[in-house]
Amino acid sequence: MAVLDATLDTGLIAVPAAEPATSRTRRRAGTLFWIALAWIGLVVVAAAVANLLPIPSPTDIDMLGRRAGPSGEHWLGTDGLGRDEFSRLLFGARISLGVGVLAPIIGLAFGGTLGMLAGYFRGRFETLVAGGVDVVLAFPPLVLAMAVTAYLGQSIPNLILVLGFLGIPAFTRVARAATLSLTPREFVTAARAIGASHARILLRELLPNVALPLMAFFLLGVAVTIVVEGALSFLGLGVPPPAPSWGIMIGEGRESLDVAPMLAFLPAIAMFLTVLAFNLIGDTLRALTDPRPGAL
Amino acid sequence: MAGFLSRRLLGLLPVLLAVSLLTFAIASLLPGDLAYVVLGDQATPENVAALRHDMGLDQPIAWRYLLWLGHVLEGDLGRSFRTGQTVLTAVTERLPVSLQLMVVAEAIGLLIGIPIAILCAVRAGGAFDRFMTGTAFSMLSVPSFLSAILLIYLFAVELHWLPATGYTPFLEDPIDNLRGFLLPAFTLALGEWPVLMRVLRSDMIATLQEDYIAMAKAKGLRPARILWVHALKPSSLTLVTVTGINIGRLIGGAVIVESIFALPGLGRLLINAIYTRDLIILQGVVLLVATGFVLMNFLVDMMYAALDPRIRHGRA
Amino acid sequence: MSAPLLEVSDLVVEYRVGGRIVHAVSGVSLGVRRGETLGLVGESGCGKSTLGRAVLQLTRSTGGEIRFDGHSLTAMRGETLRKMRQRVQLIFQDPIASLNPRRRTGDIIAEPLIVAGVRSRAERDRRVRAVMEAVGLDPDTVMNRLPSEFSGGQCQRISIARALVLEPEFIVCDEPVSALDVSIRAQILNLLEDMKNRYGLTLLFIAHDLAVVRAVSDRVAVMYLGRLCEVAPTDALFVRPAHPYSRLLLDAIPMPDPDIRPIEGVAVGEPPSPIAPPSGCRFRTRCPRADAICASEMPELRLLAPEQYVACHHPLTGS
Amino acid sequence: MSLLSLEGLTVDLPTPRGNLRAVDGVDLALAAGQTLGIVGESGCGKTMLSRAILQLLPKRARVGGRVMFEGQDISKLRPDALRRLRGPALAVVFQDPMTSLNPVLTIGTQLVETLQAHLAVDGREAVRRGVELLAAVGIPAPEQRMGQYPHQLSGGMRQRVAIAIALSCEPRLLIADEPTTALDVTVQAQILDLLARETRRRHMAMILITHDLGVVAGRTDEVAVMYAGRIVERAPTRALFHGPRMPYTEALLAAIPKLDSAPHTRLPTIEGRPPDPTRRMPGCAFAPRCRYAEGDCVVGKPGLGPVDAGHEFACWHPR
Repeated sequence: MAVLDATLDTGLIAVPAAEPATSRTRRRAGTLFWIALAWIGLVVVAAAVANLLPIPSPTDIDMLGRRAGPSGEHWLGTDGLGRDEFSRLLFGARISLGVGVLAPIIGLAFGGTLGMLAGYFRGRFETLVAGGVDVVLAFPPLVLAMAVTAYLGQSIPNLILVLGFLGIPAFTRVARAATLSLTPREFVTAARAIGASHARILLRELLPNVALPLMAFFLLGVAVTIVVEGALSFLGLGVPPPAPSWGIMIGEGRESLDVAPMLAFLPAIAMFLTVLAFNLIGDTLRALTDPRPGAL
Repeated sequence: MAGFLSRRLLGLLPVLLAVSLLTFAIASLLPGDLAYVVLGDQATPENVAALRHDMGLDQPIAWRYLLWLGHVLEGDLGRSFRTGQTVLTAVTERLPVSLQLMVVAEAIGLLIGIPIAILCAVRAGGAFDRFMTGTAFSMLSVPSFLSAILLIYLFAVELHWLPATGYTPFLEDPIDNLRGFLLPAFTLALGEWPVLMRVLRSDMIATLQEDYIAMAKAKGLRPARILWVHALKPSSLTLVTVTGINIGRLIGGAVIVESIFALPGLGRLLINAIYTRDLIILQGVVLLVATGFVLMNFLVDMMYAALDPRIRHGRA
Repeated sequence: MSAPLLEVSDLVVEYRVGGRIVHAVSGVSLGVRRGETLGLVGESGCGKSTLGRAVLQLTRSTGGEIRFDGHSLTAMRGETLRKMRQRVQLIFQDPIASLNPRRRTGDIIAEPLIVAGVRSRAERDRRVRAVMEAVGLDPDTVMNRLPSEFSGGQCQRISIARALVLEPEFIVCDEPVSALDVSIRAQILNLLEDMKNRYGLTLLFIAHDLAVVRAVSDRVAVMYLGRLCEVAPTDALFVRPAHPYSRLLLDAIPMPDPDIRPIEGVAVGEPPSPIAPPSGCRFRTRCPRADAICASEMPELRLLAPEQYVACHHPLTGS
Repeated sequence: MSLLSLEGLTVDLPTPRGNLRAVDGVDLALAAGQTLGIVGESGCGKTMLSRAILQLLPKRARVGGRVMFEGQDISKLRPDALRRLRGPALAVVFQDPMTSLNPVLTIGTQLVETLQAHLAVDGREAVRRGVELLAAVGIPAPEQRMGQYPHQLSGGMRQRVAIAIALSCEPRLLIADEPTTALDVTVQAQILDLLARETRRRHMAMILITHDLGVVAGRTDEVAVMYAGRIVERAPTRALFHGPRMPYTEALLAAIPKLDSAPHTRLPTIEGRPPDPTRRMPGCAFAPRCRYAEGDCVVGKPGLGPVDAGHEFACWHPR
């Protein structure tokens, strides 16, 4: 997932408009886009109504019915402690999605603001922000997240805070790069020429243009956060057990790969599809980022 | 060039200083008194106070930072209070394992990524391109711990071709060493090649649409020369950056992969330090890793200047 | 003769690029009279656009003073400056880049009114529609569209409408037609002339194309490498240019007339970098008349003929 | 036999908004050593036409008709054969030398590789000839320049380098696609002089593509005017400027501001703008903007018909 961070950084900042979308690939991306959206909708709904469904509790241990196959009672069987696999998948979605969406919001809010201010006002402030970003990015995010959660104590709010903080530099970079490329544009000069205040220029002229790349980046950020949360939980440093998280389930399933590979593969597939869906939507949005100058 | 180099080197100092400050802050400001950690649950307040005094924990924090920084600059990163090993020995023992893992992984990633990227860019929009970009995109959504499990399941559990875990030093048995490295390195490479491939592909496509490529064609140059000399060099700038940054970042992936495949590398050292709350080791390793990352970035910048004369001549 | 509406005295604009100082404008003095169009010509990098932006204090000047209607713009800060800017407006070269791609045309043109504090939505709407009609746009079809739906010529009309909506007294036109095709260019030039008459505007018209400047200007100022070479009434400048650089510019224009054989070898060299301008007269490195004094002494702008000022030690006289 | 002849050349580009016919049935012939100017506004298809001659169209483009060069259809040539033709037979100078020279390769490399690709010369000889070429196009200190990168040169110098590369293998036809649009007027004059001198000296044919009627007026033997993908008028230069027959040519000439007209004269305009090239229309593409259009103009497309002395035009109601 550390790998994905780099993708985000470079993929978005360096090459926003280079992709030549032939009409055919566009249309294909279109259908995939809707499938991805549908999948995310499904996961969200499943996570939202998980406790209303007539399914067993995700934390009820049944040492007699461990690693049972699918049955009427347990649709997808049970795990190594006899807990209902299907129920754990749904409740796991709740945690993975919750953390995955809330943490990047922190990054978006702080990083987006910081980046826009730095890109607009330039000067010492920008140097300071850019320097700070470089410093934080020098620490491998996973390592930093592990260290901090280990000491803050393992809890879901702590996890969200830490992952959110770690997202700030990346969001700052995106917002700053976008603002930097927009600020010298003549429509910003025009706004200054009519006497608009800095706040008005930032909110009215720049924000609508920075919002779309930031939004695209946010969706990619959700994907990355789900992966990082999964990795931390997989290592036992993320969501505290017995709460079901996809990462924890994969980690536990790994112990019984030889006898019950499905226990690892089911949450793995769920995570893969969700991450893929977020990546797809984010990438589609990214491709749309530059409004083409109209008529030929 | 010399001026450029010295300017860049000078710029490194504040960054490294900030890195050390942040490392120290993380280690000392987090809750959990080191003295309690060392002494365990049975500590009496007197014991704790005495130990705090011995460890200098009762000093003001700024002073403690300066003291620590002074030691660091002398090459003394401290000593684990659990194993008694100095940070430096612990790191030098494990660094080769992680380095080998990261370099092999990055090399595999480049080996897969570059040819695919070029083939895709040359026939952008074609069947091969669409298939490979789709594959790469999907691979980006597979976290390394997932591919690790998948690879173990396939090659160790089902096929029994390669060992699932275990490490043999290279000098003891090179073949076993490589066999042991194959799965973990491949795991990391599976996440690496799509990144490298996507970056190079889109840069290459952009470059191929430049006027100077049309010019090169109009000059009647051979396609191979156009591709390898005129297109690849200007397209490789982002690739160089990403490769450099990723070698540094692979340390994050190494933590997971090393712990899954039981490789005695830096990642394992780190994660053990976290599990056992071995602050001194943690602080030391984090500092070294971050410093390494900053230096890696510096190297990337230098590579950049070597590739792009415009940067060399100070027109960034 | 009335006092100048805009008075630029000894203006200096310098900025840093990569640690080196760019001497964009070096001591320019200029007056624009109420109701006239002053053309400002020169090649790229001569500082004409910087001068235009300094007039609105969008680029802060390093030295000298700019007075507008008696008030010193260079001394103004903050709120007073922002209020004053509403009396002076700017039209840009690139019609597409000068419009925010994510805002609708109606909002773009209404923006100056909002900033100026026109609260009533109905009042804003009325004035936006009026100015749209004035520049030849149909309010009902244009209002809710994005700039990307328009051609370059139409975007330039929107841009002009935005500049006019506050009914300013002075407009700096920074290469307003050089991004447009010939057939569209004439439309926009005519529109600018109409607007000037209708709103009683004073224009500073910046361009690199002498023929365009000729068509719209009462007087023309020629700039080279941050300094003024010549300021003269349009006819005088085009008929008997006094500065060798003015002469060179005129001779270099490709004429749309096959009977005028281009004179080969009229132009030599390219302008030096404004980072290290030559000593004395800045044009001397390319000037056929340059001698020792041109390198040692900077020529001052002096009166040569009625209303014709030239900064040259060896001005062209006669034809 | 003519050096180059286009026979019913069409270029179609698929776009998201439908098929775009960029070049619509162009017939054209050019004799050895002749200079032909192609004039048109942006979007008229002149650049696509030049790319079609050079066989440098984007992959998705579909080409119809024939491009005959010295008697063979080069659109049917195998890649190897085409490659041997480019350089020694066909060469090109693009609009912006900043983008047409590779930024990461030295000027020497870019010159020498061209020489070595086509002529049997060793490295030392290629370098010697490269230096010679740079000197020939008026670049001072050519030995030094060989080791420099494009960004270290001024715009005019870069375009000279691009010309040197194009001339290096003594082509029989040079296509200059807006070679001076990115340059200042005094530099433009020098580059146009250089091109004129070299075509004469080498008895090389040249197609000079531009949007500026002034550029072609004094420096071409023949001029073709393009509108909406078609050639609407073609004539010896003098005849075209003195007696344009097609209303578009006439209007275009009238819309240019003249250096000798009085200030504030209204320019004759061409109302409206060029048609959307993704929409096919049955009649003359200029009809909606034409002052003389009548009913039959929107029904059928006028063909390019010869009148006298090589003056041809496509119009139902010529002047």
